[in-house]
Amino acid sequence: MKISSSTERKIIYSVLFIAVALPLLFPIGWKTDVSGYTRMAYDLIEESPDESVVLISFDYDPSTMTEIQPMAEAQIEHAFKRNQRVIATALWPMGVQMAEQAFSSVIKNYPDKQYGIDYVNLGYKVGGMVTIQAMGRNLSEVYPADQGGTPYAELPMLKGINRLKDLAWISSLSSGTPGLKEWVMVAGDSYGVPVTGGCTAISAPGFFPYVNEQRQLYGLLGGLKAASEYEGLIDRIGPATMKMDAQSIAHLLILIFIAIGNVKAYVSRRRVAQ
Amino acid sequence: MKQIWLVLFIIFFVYALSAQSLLLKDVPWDDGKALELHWQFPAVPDSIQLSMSDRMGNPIDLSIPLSQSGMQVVRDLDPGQEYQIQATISFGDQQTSLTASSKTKEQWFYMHKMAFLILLLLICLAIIYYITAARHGKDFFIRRISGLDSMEEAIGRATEKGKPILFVPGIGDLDDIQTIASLTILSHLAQRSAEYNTELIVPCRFSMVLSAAREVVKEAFMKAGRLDAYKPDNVFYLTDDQFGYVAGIDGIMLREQPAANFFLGSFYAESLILAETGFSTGAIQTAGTAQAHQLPFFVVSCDYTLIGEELFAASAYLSRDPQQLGSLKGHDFGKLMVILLIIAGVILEIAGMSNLKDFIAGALK
Amino acid sequence: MTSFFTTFGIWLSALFTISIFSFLYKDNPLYKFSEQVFVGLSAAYWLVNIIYSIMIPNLFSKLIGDFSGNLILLIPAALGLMMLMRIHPATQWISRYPIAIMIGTTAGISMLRYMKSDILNQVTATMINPFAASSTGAVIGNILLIIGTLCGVYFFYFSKKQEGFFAVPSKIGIWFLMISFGATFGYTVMARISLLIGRLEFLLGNWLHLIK
Amino acid sequence: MKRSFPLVFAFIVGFLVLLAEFIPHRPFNDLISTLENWFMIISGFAILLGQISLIRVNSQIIAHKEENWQYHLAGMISFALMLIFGLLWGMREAPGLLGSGESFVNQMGMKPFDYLFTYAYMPLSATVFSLLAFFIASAAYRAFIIRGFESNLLMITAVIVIIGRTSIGSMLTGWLPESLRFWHIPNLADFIMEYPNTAAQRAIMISAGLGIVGSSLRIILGIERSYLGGDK
Repeated sequence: MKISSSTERKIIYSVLFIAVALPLLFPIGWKTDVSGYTRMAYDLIEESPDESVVLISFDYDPSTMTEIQPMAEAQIEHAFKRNQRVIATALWPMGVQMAEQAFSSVIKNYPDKQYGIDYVNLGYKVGGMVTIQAMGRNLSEVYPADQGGTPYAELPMLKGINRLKDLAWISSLSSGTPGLKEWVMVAGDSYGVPVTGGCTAISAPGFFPYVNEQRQLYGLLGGLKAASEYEGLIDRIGPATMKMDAQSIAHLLILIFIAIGNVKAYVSRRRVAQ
Repeated sequence: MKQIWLVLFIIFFVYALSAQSLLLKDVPWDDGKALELHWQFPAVPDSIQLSMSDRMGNPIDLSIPLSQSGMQVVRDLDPGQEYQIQATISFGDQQTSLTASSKTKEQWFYMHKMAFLILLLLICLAIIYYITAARHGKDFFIRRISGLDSMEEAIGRATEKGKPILFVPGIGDLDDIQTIASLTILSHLAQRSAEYNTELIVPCRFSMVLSAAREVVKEAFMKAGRLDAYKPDNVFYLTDDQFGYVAGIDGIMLREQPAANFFLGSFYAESLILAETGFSTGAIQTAGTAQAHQLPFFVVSCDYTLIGEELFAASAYLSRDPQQLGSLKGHDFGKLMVILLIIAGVILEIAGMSNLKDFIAGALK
Repeated sequence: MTSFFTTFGIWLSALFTISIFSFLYKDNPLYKFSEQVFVGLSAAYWLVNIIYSIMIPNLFSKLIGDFSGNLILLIPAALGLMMLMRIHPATQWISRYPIAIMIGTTAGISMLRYMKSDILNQVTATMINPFAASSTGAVIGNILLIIGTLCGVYFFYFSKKQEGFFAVPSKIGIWFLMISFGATFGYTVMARISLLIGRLEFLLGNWLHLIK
Repeated sequence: MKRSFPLVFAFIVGFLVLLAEFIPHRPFNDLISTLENWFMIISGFAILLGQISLIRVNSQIIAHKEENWQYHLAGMISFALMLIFGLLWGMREAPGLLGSGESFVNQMGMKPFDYLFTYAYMPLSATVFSLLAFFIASAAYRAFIIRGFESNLLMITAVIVIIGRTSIGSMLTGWLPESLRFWHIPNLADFIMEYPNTAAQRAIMISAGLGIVGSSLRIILGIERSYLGGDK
């Protein structure tokens, strides 16, 4: 039997489509282990004092929101739980919309949290590393006003917060440049503010060297799996947890594809040898 | 005996009482915007009232924890100013007041950045030295890059089969150094293929890359003395769109069945599609990129892969351009330094000495 | 009750999602159309955001609010306008000044930050006593970490012929790189699958209401 | 002349940044602080420039009726639509030239600009990269063939990580006794990430970092000047 390569491709595409769709329609509810990196990020937020002001930078766009949006929601919820006040910023213009969506989804469970007192959305600034460095000197110079045009000085929760050093922790949710790397380099290594963060699974392996005893990075959430682990740690049944079954099945399928492909290649190589 | 204990106790108590102090001093090696406040009390006080002000009498917000001794840094002060503190400390119904004053001073160097400065200077000087030396005609040794071995093999195979060679200069624009490195390698490849009279196809994503690539290939054909064989249409623009570009190359690979594919330059998500199609056509594949995320896909589906810096090294190796060569040697100096530092550091750590580590980390007191 | 606009919006999203997926079958007009719409929307989004997030608060508001106090901002504004001169070939050379300032600043800052974070701090993070770890696993891990880093850096050292003894660390370095590429491979598979799950969840849930 | 002055500018600015890192004394910090704010504004213009040239390229394609010009026309129409919506009624909290478009917000639930973002931009952006899941699946079957020791090493690691980062990994070896916990697949995956992967990534980081230090130095010293573009 000889299948043309384009048919072969289409079969593979269909199988993957079904394999992902089925567990979404009929959830299984498998449990997963929590990795050390996720726990480290969790501990940083858990151990920061009440009432402290923290910053989450939304450095991603809708293309990776499936992976990163759950982290944003989980971290905001965790900060709210610990009574910390959250500043949202963005190094990517689309990040502002992502921040808005994340807040509006978490706020449903925390109706008493008020804009300006418990959280603010300062919005997007261009410039990446240079801009973070400027924030380290003076936040209000970089952000003269929030999204709606309210001056920096008139936002109650920002009183006494003049520069990055005044924050308890910074988390960069990042899917590229500028993002977590720039925050680690400037806010972490240069200004000494604890930095944690989340990124797409693709960039995660490249960030692990920063998680070391120099504390360049406090833990790391890498991809949807880490987001679901985090949701587990703060007892939240969130969007990431609901997708893990589909993720597991798809991984299994990819492995099966690799196995079949290798067997096929082995057989055809032997045939050639004979 | 009891009396001796009593006397000792009184002496100790008096000493402890006299030990109460409040000290304000400049933070050393800084921008003159902070002072250190040190305090030492005979016991944990019941309350502390602090008032701090500058010379004009403007108050400055300050509070310290109720503890027997400690240190706190007061920030956001003005450099070169005199500041004073008045403290009223009460133990039960007993009250003491203390004062302290000091002036902020700004210095000309951050002492904790000494190692940073020294090492940065060393690396920079090495790079400058090697570039200058290379420009003055000194030829430096660079080891053979094994990924480049494919070039002869690829040309050989293509000539034998009468099929073309496909060269993809990545999806970066001309401002990406990976694209520049890729074009340097293209120049070499074009020259060899001109010598062997093998067709070379170069699809480009950006118009800037296109004109640069045409220039490079034409020059290479000229060098090989085969300008007559140069076909400008073999170096062409495909599309600006990332996936459209890859789909186009896919089509070329399936239609033309090139004997060898070169994917050199900056690649993103599309690397996998290229490598897969190329693999299925059975071509000899050579890939190279500094994009660490994409390397795995190239490694599993290509015969040769230039990993990260190897791309730049290959470019310097082939071009012998003094600037590239000199920089590469300078970076090599840095790598050697890193290796030696790590080895020394690990040995010292095992021996229980962390001076070197602290010095580099800027934590040495 | 969901409004007409919400329902319409979800159908629009579904249409765009499916048009992009149609590329899997083959490159077709619907895909090309959606793709150009994406490019157009993205450009407009950037433009509008630059105006509202940078130009207005950091430049115009300051100048309008307190012109004499912010006179110095006229310099970056002028440099910015010089940047726009790049559009026309005849005036292109003017844009070299703002570009030089931007590139110079970026070069200075990246040099410092990469030196500190990616070189010095990585060196000190590798200066560890491997035997100080609590478990056997961690001791082995730390030894691997030191050897792997050293051999990995050596792999990228181009000034020495890698023959005989000198080929050994380079070989070990490649092994470590391969393990790391394997990990990246695994993580990439994970990431791509996650994105697909996100889209299918939208199609099956928000659009078709099949997910409870 | 047209080239050497900008090079001097780049040198001065770059050198100032370097000095300010090591000198706490005035006026360096204030200078750099000003420079950083200027940088932000100039970058804003640079992005404007990028978008403007994109429009120019597209309108040329449309004007010359080049291949696929109709699609580019559709792109430009959506560009104009989004831009006009944004300028007239603003986005999110920020009001536009005609105020905040309350009547739209009442009807559509959000401003027209945000509506286009949510229902057109977002699905498009999110879907493009999800295509890669399919490509990976097909490449897994057709191209990820093990050949030789090094690619074996790569594939074995990949398999451990792919299994280890799912629930299946947790279940597969969840029965292992406490003494053998190291071999539990999720733990094994964590071990790989923490040690060998970190070592290799650190090596890549160090050598790439040296490359960046080198190229920055060349830019500041004016040896590298290709960024100025134009004539050679």
